[in-house]
Amino acid sequence: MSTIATSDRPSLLAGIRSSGAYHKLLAFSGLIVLLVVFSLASPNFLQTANVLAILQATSVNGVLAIAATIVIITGGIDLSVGTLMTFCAVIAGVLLTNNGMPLPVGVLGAILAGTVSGLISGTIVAKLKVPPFIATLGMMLILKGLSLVISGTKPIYFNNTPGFTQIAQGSLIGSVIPALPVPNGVLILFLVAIVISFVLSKTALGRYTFALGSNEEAVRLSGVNVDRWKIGVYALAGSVVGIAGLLIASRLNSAQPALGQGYELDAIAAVVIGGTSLSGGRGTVLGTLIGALIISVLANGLRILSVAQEWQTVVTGLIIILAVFADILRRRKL
Amino acid sequence: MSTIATSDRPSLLAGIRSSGAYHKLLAFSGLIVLLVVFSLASPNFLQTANVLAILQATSVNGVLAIAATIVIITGGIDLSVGTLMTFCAVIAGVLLTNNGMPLPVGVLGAILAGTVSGLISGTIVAKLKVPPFIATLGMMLILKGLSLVISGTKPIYFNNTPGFTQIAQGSLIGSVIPALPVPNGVLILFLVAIVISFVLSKTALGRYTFALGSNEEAVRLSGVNVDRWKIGVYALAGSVVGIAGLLIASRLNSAQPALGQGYELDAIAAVVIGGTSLSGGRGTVLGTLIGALIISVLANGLRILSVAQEWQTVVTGLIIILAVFADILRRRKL
Amino acid sequence: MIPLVSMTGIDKSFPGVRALKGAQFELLSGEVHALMGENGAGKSTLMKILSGVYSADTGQILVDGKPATISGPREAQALGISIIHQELALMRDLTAAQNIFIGREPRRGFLLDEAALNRDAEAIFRSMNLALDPRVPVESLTIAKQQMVEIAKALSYRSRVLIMDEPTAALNDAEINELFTIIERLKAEGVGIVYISHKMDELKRIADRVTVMRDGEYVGTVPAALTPIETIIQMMVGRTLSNETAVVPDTAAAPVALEVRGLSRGREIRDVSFAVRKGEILGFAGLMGAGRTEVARAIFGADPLEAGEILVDGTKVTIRSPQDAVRAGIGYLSEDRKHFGLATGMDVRNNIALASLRRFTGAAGVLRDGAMRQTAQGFIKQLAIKTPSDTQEARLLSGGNQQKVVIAKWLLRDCPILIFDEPTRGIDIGAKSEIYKLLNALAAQGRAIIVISSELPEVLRLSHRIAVMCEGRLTGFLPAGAPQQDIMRLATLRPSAVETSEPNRKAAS
Amino acid sequence: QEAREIALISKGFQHQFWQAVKAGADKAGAELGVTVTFEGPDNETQVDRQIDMLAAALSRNPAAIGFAALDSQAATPLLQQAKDAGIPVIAFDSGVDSDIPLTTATTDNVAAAALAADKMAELIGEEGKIAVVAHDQTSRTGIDRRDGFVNRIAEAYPNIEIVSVQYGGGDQLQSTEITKSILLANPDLKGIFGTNEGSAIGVANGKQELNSQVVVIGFDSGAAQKGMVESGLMNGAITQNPVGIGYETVKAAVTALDGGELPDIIDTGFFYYDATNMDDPEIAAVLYD
Ligand SMILES: Nc1ncnc2c1ncn2[C@@H]1O[C@H](COP(=O)(O)OP(=O)(O)OP(=O)(O)O)[C@@H](O)[C@H]1O
Ligand SMILES: Nc1ncnc2c1ncn2[C@@H]1O[C@H](COP(=O)(O)OP(=O)(O)OP(=O)(O)O)[C@@H](O)[C@H]1O
Ligand SMILES: [Mg+2]
Ligand SMILES: [Mg+2]
Repeated sequence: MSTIATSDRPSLLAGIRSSGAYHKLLAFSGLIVLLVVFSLASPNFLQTANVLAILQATSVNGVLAIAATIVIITGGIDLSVGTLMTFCAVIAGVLLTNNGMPLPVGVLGAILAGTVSGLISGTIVAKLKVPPFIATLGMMLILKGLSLVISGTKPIYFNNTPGFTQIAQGSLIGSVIPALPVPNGVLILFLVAIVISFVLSKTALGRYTFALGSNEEAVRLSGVNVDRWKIGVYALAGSVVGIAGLLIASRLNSAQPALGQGYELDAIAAVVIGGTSLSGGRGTVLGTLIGALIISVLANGLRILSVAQEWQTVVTGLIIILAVFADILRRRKL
Repeated sequence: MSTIATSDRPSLLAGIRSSGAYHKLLAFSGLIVLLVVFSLASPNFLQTANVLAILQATSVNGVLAIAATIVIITGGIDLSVGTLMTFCAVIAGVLLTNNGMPLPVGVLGAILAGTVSGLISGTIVAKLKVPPFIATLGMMLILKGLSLVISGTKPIYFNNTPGFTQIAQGSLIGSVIPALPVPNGVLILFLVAIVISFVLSKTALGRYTFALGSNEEAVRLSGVNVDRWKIGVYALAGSVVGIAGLLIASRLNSAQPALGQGYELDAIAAVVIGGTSLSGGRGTVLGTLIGALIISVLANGLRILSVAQEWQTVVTGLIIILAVFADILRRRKL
Repeated sequence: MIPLVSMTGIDKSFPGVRALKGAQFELLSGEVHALMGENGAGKSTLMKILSGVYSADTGQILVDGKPATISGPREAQALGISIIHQELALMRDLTAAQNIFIGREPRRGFLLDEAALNRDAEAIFRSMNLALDPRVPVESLTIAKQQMVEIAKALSYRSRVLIMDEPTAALNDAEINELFTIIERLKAEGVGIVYISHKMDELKRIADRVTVMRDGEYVGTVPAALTPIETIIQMMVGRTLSNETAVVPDTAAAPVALEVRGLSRGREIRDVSFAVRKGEILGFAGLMGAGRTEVARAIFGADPLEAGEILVDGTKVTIRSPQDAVRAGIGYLSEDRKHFGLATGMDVRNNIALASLRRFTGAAGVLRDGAMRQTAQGFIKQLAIKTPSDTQEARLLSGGNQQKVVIAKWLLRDCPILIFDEPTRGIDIGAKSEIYKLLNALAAQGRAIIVISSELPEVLRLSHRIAVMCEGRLTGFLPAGAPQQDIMRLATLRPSAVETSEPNRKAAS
Repeated sequence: QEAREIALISKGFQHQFWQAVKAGADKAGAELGVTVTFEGPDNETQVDRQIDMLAAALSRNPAAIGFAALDSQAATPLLQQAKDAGIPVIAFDSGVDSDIPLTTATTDNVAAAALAADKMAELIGEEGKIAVVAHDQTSRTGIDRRDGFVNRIAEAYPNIEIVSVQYGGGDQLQSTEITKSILLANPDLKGIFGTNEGSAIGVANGKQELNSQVVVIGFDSGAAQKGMVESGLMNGAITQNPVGIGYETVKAAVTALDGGELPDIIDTGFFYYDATNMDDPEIAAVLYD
């Protein structure tokens, strides 16, 4: 970071701005290193089918991580993303299977369930001033229990809604370009990434998301209705989680009420590996996407190499630290 | 709260100081409410045996939470407490059972393993500048894998070390006052709480723990060797986790290598319920202890009342939010 | 004429502190009304009440003669009241323009109109003759420029009442001049301006009336032009202050305590060499961004160096961290107390002891809290730090008192070489002369002292010798009492951030 | 008079297998006029949580306890406490290494997994590469089923090679991803064994997502698995009789309370089912949704 005080030289500004882009590129290059290593180590790794498998494996965690990113940029945290995802899946199941509603109702219902839950979390944080960690920890447990209650502790299958598995498993791209059967789940991940990137950078909600994480008190002193925007942020995150719920339900062709807890850690890890700071104010969806990819590439690559599972865990831990450290080293050198 | 502005009257000072104590008392009163409600609802709840069961159930999470408290006060976080606990238990198992060492060696070995792991986490955070979330997430995975590797993915039993189960399950107090068979595990929890309280409030390490969480840069610019103290903090937390490892191993009379992941969340929850802020700079061991007790009282009470398990989860989530909210309300009123 | 604002009988208490006792204040439209008082007198608190940050315990506020309840910043804005806070309240990760228009972003339908946002911000900067790119993140700006952004933000509301809480604390002369031009213009437009400052000379230049507060109470209101400064100071501190000038001791024979040779780092520090003798106060003058802070931080090991060597008592020392520096006997008081000086969440006692914990560590690493308390209370008395007790959290102190706590920290650490970066920023006139006395006493005891200050009178009054910097270079040394023009000549080898020359101004408008 | 309480502490709660055990226990409870409570930790690693549950159950002074130990040794002191208080203990699912339980209602997991190995061998023609997606590396059932399967293959089928054993925690999605990577790393793979419901469904899912023709043998039942067996996506599966386990456990407890005699082991049995025999009344009775 240049510290020279002349501020009107465009070259300097350009330098600052492009250095941001460069940072992302660097996290990306960590990913590339992994890809290169694994493809040298195993001929199976870079096959189209495996690449698609990696992308497909990223879709659910990726969408969850994008939701977590939004909240983390405000300086908050959302521990409920995992069980909320399940809850939304169960709601879709109740609507479609138990009540025989048409597909769009189920889709909207799941997303709406996510939004409402986000509204509630946001209200608890903004109005009751309960720290986000506690508010979303509570919501995590509440939603986990409610999923079991609503589903009767049984999975709900979507066998009566034939189109449902197409949401994640079908391939729109594949039906046009048969050589590239990118599953819709992956498409949806990228779509969500683009939309949320856009919201964060181009709308008032996005602006306040960063502002809140940067200095909430200053935002309040500026006369902004901090509470309302904060609730909005959690609600947006909730609706993104609703999409993740649809994705996982579609992949499993069922709403599994017992699933979900523990997924929040993977999601938050993807966010942090992607360079978003837990103290708020900065972060990018692209970084999160790369973080999520690093996690799935690692898991896939180590499995492809048939590394013993206990060692997989060790190596994953090491590489997560190293990847972030390498990124820090490079930034320091800039 | 007195609002009179004369500033040098000792009574006022006393007032301010006791207001701190009053806060803790309030969190405590949340716990009391729970105790009263449960004992009214079930005659079995306040029986000595059940109270001891609750305390025993608190011991492991309580000690873990105290370790987490230390790190959180610096503004960091330690996700590795759960799997490190297991790792320390496995080390004790390897020393005592696989190598037939005498009991004290196993005890010291477990604590030392915790300290060394803490040193490593601390070094990664302080020297490599990797964010604590990532550093300890990595360590969490590494230790999880290593526990499986070292133990050969099998539990290690302590049948050859007869005294081992006494560490948590024996009762020194009970051998003196037979009517009060408080298990040693509970005694150890309180001992750890007292020692760490003392360290935090009366030693240089404790002072720097708070200072780091308050403004690390200011501490550095005061000429303090920030890195060394930070590493010290993580090492201290690690040795406390080592004690937790001994406690759980003694309770189960075995080192269970797969256990541990997920325990960090309960520990951190206890810390936050106890009023310690995740942004660092403030926190108390007493608060954490109360937080841990709230969690186990809730779990035990709902079980005693035979609440259906899915509803137990829902109610736990609700009460955690409410307990913290009530505390916030009362503080605001002060 | 109905006053724009009239506050009467305002009481406000915080836990342990009664900040305001029946305070009153009146503001007419088109006047600049200065609010004066010692650190902790309650100036900021009173203005925070007017701007909706705090609500008063009792008291009445009239706006345009009508009772007003101001329950939040929004309501204040709706009444046409805006404020520049003493402690900067910026969103560090946002750009200057985004900060200025937070909550009022121009939009096109659903979307933010970033182009319009930057255009509008640019226009405000231009009206302030400020050369600043609206797209820079404020985090990368100096405090001075951050202060300018705050001013721009306040101006952007086009309020009828504009409160400025120590707006010039971080500004240099050129920038202050520019601010005063803006104030004159607003005044002509009928805006009422509340002006809080500890710089007495500013009163005569812009204030119409002066209200003085002491210990949360109203002391009196006097016309600025007719009242001698001494009278105002007496109202503030309750006694008269003598106005001493520097007595320059002869230190030519004293041994050199600190010498630096060829310090360099990129364009920020270019080949800086100087020496300070024991017992000498070396003043550093220069414009904003001249690199004085950079040099100090580099000597102190807070930032890296590319080249150069540092000698303490004639021996070369390696300084890679502040710890090395303190060990070598160098202390550094930062210009940014909030970020680099105070552990804001800790109490006064621990902040004072922070750099010297070792001296309070007894057997087995246990701290001697009693000794710490005594020491802290000693400094509280010596520096007249206004705090209910030494266990008050530092962040709850008034700005000036926070600064005194940081000074106490370094006095306690007792380094033979002390670098003070803007030591009196936000400190009231009474305390200032106390600190001057203290610095002189420290020098008399044989310590080598470097004082960096953006206030020329301060540099002139304190220094035994003056070093002037510009663009990272040391452009020259001047003897004590050198004329201001000489300093300015050495300091302005390049224009400051604010363009003061007439042709530029025309070109901009 | 209040109904006697039989407290069942199981190894799990949310999974279909445990829900079926609960259903069987509830059924017996209704028939025999006792109150049944049922609890279990979130996953099979949480040994100490299960101990806390057992402790809380003991504090309620139940008439009898049913216990599926995650680790028998860890529970010994509490079981002793139950015995001292005169509360009969019935073990279920897997045995407790202790003489305190009066009987054990269980499935022989090793034998069941060996049956899966035989069926797998039969379906792939007794040669080729296969893999195992297990649900747990350290729990009793995880170890028994993995070892039962692996050892049987090693002993009886020299031409079959197990190329990979991986663990998905019984999480369907994770098991799906594991299956996909195994299939992609070993294009010539002939078969995969999934060691519990979540693992089996995950394996079948992975097979489907890759359009693979690999042979899949599962374990347990449940609506999804039944559907997959029916459609041929899963070639067949071993089912235990969880409803029977739950039913027998409660029944044994009541027998004990009434002073009746109990055998050492109540073997509730296991069965192999595929599309051809699913509707046999004997099989259909032990399949659960
Ligand atoms: N939030 C708070 N909590 C407790 N005490 C406070 C708080 N804010 C201000 N005070 C106290 O109120 C008194 C008045 O403070 P204020 O900030 O108004 O002083 P000031 O006149 O602006 O001083 P300065 O010139 O140093 O800025 C001080 O004693 C200060 O410590
Ligand atoms: N730690 C830091 N990180 C980033 N930038 C810094 C840091 N310290 C100083 N700077 C910047 O370096 C530049 C050089 O200014 P510096 O503060 O050294 O000048 P100065 O002569 O002390 O002026 P001022 O009167 O503003 O203090 C400024 O832009 C300043 O903000
Ligand atoms: Mg002030
Ligand atoms: Mg400076």
